[in-house]
Amino acid sequence: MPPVSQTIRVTVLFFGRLKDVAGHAEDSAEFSDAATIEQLFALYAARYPELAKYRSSVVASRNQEFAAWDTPLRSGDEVAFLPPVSGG
Amino acid sequence: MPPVSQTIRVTVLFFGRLKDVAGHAEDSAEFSDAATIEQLFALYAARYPELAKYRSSVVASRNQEFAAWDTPLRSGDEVAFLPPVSGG
Amino acid sequence: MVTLPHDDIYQLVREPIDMAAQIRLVRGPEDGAIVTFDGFVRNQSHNRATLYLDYEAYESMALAKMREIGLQIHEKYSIHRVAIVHRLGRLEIGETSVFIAVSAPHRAAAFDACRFAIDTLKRTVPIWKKECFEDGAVWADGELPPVPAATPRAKPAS
Amino acid sequence: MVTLPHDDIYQLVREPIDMAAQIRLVRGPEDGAIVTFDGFVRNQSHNRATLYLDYEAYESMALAKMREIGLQIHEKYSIHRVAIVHRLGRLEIGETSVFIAVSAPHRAAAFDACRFAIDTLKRTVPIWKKECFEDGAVWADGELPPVPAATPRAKPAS
Repeated sequence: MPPVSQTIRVTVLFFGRLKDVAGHAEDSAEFSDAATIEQLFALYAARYPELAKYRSSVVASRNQEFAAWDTPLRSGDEVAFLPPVSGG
Repeated sequence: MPPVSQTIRVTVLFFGRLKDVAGHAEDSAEFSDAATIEQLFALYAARYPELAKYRSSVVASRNQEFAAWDTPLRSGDEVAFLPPVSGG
Repeated sequence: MVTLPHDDIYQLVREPIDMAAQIRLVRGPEDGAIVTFDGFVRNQSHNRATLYLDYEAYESMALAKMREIGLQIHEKYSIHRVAIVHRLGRLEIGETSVFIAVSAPHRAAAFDACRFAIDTLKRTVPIWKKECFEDGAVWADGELPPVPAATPRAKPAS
Repeated sequence: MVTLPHDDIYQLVREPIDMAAQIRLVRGPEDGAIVTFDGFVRNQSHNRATLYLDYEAYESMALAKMREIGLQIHEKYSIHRVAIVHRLGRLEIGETSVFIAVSAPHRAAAFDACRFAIDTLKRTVPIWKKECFEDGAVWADGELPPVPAATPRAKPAS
């Protein structure tokens, strides 16, 4: 049997001021091995250093549900990084 | 000097079920001497015996303000007998 | 002592209440929140089917008490404007009998004031409803307003 | 588990919200009370004159969270229907950004549910507003939604 591909492809969304910092609202990311939401954020923080400053005031969602930072990613997931909400 | 007249004339209003029991909404009453709201009610309770049954579930007002039963009447007062309120 | 804003609204009416108009009237540019209470005629009372209601009021006193509620909520809460409108006469199922709108810069005050207003109205404003059923009409159970137990002036110190 | 009534309303819109229409839609003959919350654009923020606001949302998740609030208030309170409508895009001073209407047989449940709904919306629904002033625009301060601290699935027992 051929080795099972480990490639994980996720959609990544940025909102509010995080969208301004990242410069775009939507991206897609690929991992060749298991990864968590935390690792996904670190990937973008490395690309956009200012993003790292917001880490403590960001929450993440996975498939439209708030998710812990150690949540493992699955291929096809939609992950969003959300600044403090201010609707209403 | 002539004796000062003691006559006290008040307007009396009945609302809700008290109006039904008294058979009218408005009346006027006269006292030849000092009287209280309690005495005014007693006057009508004597005239309409069913009214007496409501004494514990009636509040009185004098000139559009809730008033204690021992409030003395003054000529020209508007006194109302009010059953439990049910607005809203 | 707070003076009542001239643009507060206290009304007894015999026509349907235009709620959108009241909301517009209490709305100010410095506000951020309006809480409203819309009380209307239920289709039953104590499991009997209601046909309609008939409201009556001691009108002059009812308006005075409604204004007093406005004064109280201006004193107790940081609100901007209030509208309290009660309808009288015959009301059909679903028709609004009382409408209260309170505007405020922040929502907590608007919620607290609106709730205080309707709770106090139901205890203290001299308005009565007669519930009309297929087999007759009865005056609704109500609440006895709190009244001073005795008048100090009636007992002068001897 | 309560199933959501099909006639509850959860909407994100880009046009002015017709509040009177929402009130009509939540009104049922077995109800007696509707409490509404109308949140609209104040003319200032932190003592700076606001020109207008610009709202954006993570729309699919915002709608899911609004529905979740509806489910919660149906579970917690004896209410009939709820409408939660949030507007997005550019809003001028005085325009309604969020409108919530809750109908119930009795007023206490309607007040409690409406207040819970707006309080929860402000903490958990992914919507953001940018405040536009004469000298620039800033994202408004907001609240960080509560999020699970760690995922149990990520730590399988070894």
